[in-house]
Amino acid sequence: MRKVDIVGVGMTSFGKHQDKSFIELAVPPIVDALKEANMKPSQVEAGFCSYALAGRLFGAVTAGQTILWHAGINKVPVVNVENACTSGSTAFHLAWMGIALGQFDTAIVVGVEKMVVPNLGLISSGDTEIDTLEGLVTPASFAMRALCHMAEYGTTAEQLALVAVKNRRHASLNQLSQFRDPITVEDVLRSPMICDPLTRLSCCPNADGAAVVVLSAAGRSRRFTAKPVRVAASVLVTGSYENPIDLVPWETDYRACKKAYEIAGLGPNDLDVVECHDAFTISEILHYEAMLLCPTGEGGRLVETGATSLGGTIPVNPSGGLLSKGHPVGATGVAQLVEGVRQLRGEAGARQTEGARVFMAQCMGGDKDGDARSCTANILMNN
Amino acid sequence: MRKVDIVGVGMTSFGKHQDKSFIELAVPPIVDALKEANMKPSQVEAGFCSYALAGRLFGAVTAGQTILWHAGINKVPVVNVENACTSGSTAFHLAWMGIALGQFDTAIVVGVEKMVVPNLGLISSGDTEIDTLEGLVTPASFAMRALCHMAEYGTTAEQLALVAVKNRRHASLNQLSQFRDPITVEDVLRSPMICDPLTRLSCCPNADGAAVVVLSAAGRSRRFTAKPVRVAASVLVTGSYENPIDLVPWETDYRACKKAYEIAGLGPNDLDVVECHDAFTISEILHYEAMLLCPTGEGGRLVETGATSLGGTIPVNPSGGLLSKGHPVGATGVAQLVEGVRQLRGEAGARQTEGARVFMAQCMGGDKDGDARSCTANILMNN
Amino acid sequence: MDEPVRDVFPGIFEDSKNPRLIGGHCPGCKRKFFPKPIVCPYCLGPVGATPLSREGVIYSFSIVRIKPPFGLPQPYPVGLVDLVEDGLRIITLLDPLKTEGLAIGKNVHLMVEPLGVDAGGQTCLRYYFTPV
Amino acid sequence: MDEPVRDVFPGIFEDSKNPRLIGGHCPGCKRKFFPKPIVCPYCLGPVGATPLSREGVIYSFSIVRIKPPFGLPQPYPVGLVDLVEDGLRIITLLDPLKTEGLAIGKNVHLMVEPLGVDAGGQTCLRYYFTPV
Ligand SMILES: [Zn+2]
Ligand SMILES: [Zn+2]
Repeated sequence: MRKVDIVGVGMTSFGKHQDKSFIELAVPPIVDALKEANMKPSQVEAGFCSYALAGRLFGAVTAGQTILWHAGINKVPVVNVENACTSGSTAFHLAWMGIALGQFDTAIVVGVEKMVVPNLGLISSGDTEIDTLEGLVTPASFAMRALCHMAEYGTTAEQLALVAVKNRRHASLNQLSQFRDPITVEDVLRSPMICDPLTRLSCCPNADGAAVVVLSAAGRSRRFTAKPVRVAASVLVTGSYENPIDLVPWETDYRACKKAYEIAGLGPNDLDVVECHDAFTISEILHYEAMLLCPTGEGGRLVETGATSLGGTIPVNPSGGLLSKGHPVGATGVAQLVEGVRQLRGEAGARQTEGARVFMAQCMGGDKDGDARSCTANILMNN
Repeated sequence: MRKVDIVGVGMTSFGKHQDKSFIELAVPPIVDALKEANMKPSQVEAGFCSYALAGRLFGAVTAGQTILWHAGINKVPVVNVENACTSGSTAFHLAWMGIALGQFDTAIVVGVEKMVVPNLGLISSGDTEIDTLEGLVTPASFAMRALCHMAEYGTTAEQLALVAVKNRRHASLNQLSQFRDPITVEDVLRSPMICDPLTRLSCCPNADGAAVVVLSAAGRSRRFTAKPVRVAASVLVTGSYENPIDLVPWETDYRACKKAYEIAGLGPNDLDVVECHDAFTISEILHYEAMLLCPTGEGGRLVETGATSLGGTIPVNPSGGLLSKGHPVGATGVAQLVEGVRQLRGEAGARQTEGARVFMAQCMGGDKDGDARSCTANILMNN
Repeated sequence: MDEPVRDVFPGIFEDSKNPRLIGGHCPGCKRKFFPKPIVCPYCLGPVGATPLSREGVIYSFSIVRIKPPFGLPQPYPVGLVDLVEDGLRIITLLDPLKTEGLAIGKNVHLMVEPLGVDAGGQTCLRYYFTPV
Repeated sequence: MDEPVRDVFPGIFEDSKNPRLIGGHCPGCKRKFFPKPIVCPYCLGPVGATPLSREGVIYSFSIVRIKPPFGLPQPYPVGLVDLVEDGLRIITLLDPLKTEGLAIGKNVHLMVEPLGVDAGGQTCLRYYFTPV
């Protein structure tokens, strides 16, 4: 298996882009990423595009081909990928796989979503699924996880809120984040209740956004950039959906992260900086535990220690996370990798983790029977 | 690169399945395909599911994970693929790639679509694209190709109609086809005009349907079946979108087929039986030419000779094609491969091509600027 | 005469005086499921229909306070309920009139009543669990 | 006063007495495009706006007889038209009042009129080509 490097990245700000269509949103970060990689469009050998809602919202089909054409990429294989919140990280996984195994030498991954639209409605696991018909909205399934975590491990509402406070503090250092004004624990707790115990500020907002990663076989990556970032592991799994299933700990999450550590030959102590899927405050706490940043049940206390803040032992979501940036579903998983690359290159400005060498991105999506339908774990490192 | 075999197939009839949900439709052919392959669900190492419209119609996200869970497949990587009419053949391409390159040893491909619904509307290249807003419906773009072909090469309306007549005759031998009653050239010409010169019987109907293929690394395929079918080539390309573009000949189509022949080390004379993307009568004629079954411009005369009929030198669309079966978008590309496997195994019953050893499936989809956004060519053979 | 009110989803409960959810049972694996799967995911064999226990215990829950989907009341509670007899943990609506006093471990039992609308916007019968 | 009728898509034509389609022009590659792309697909450089020729030649066409989208007349013709001066072949609506006598090679010129509705269902201005 060949080694694979990321040689260029680009992303839009996340937020409202009312003046731009879904297609228009995606093109500038492709141009930026190709420039960074010093790569011509004709040197891109495959394209993977992820969007999860544009079919429903805009009747989009094969949109990746149109997007890539706008950036001069044609003739090569192009695949559109949908894997709920992991759409972007799944597209990345496929691009990585194709290069690692020798099918092509370069590839581009484009994640994009336009969600700040009047007709969005509630995002659920499918309009005709019984869970949905019985009232299971996405925040409720995470609220139930939060309640279990609180009951089982003594996690407090304040600890949950600290996740949002920390990520907003990080976001204040990230121009690309939708929300950047600092908030307090009180702000989080007093914001309107969405699904007990999760308040509005405990849930990630919607956003429009696009993010791009350009990959190359490691043997060629220095032709494109002086600062290639190595893909040390790329893992995609689906849920076990056992019944009865425990909401905490989250077996699928642990399984994905464990597999990534094994492939990379690394452990949690090797990580310098992390982005994880903080769709809700409780999510980040669960993901700490699955990534083995702390023992099961200790996630609430971990955020309290400051360990996961910038300047702490293992900063999590230096970008501000989904809680501050917002969550343009198809773009999210790619944007995490963009942040990782910038951290590893030392280009993260005021939110730089000093000397970061190893980064992990964890992403999850798609509810089913109390489990996730998809979970990805990608480890990047300097080399 | 490892060799890859198809070790099991399954499909529903194509047509109206009003009693079944999108999910329910997909599960029985998975069970059939696994049984055929004598493979346990736990032996399936990766899943690729294709659907192009279910997000729009049913709010489906990560539906492949749910479908595969119903057939006992969990924990492994699952990817949902959308590539317009080539969604299914793209999912197949990814599964083939992952096995060929050693990422996994077995994989399942599930193509499914439920389209016979009241709210379907017109399928276009995207609701907000200028071409769509200017009235370009899909049959019109093929009607324009037909007009060019008639003007440039003297192809007649009768020759176009013969494609539908031939495919319906084939369909009369296929219990899984939606329409099976023979039709005449007059029937085709006198059916209501859709887009001049294409009449209703010149256009494929909608359908619900699902089709499944199970793949294995060739080294292991005899554990699963006594009749493995080899994947000799799997090709995915996107359009060139050059402007001005010629509607005929169709460069993208030629390019995909040529690449497949090169990879397989075969040529058109080696083919025994073919399925191609006859969404419209003119399509099949164009695809004859791209597959080099005849010189450019001779497609209309080729169908007239009977060469592409069952019993002819190179039967095309023995299944009845999209024109008779209907076109459940996400399933179509997989169903072509199911027919190919049955032909190569000698299990096609009354529509069997005697001694078939080499099969090609050509599929195309997604209109953009007079080109296709995606084209696949897959060659299967006995070994 | 009025048309009978439809079920929120066909075939998932019996609406009698003592309503029962209809799950699946695999005679080979001896496993139960809710809802009834198309085939048994463990052995791919056929699955029979089986009525499930009316009595449950709350495993977890939340109260949904945002604008409700499917014409449900605002707020409404939703939960994961253990059907102890059946060894199943199922996602279910909880009694919208009893959002107070819900707790993990609380005993609940099954109700089927007209509540909200179905995916097509028609008034329908829904199952929910209410505190005992 | 009535609100002005919107364009079917923003920025793709000038609606004056002598309407012009607005394409893109890459100063680096000297290529023209319609519609104007976000960047030049050949060099990724910025693309300027440029008015295109009003005169075209039909490359191919069809008459759409099914239920029309966007409130267009039934039937309506659609075509690929060569803007010979610009070296572009573009997809366009043709004059719905002139479905007879269309032919490959026929000269056509650009019109902009209120015709049908936009993606939001509002009456809008559309461009089409009509036989000379
Ligand atoms: Zn069983
Ligand atoms: Zn240029």
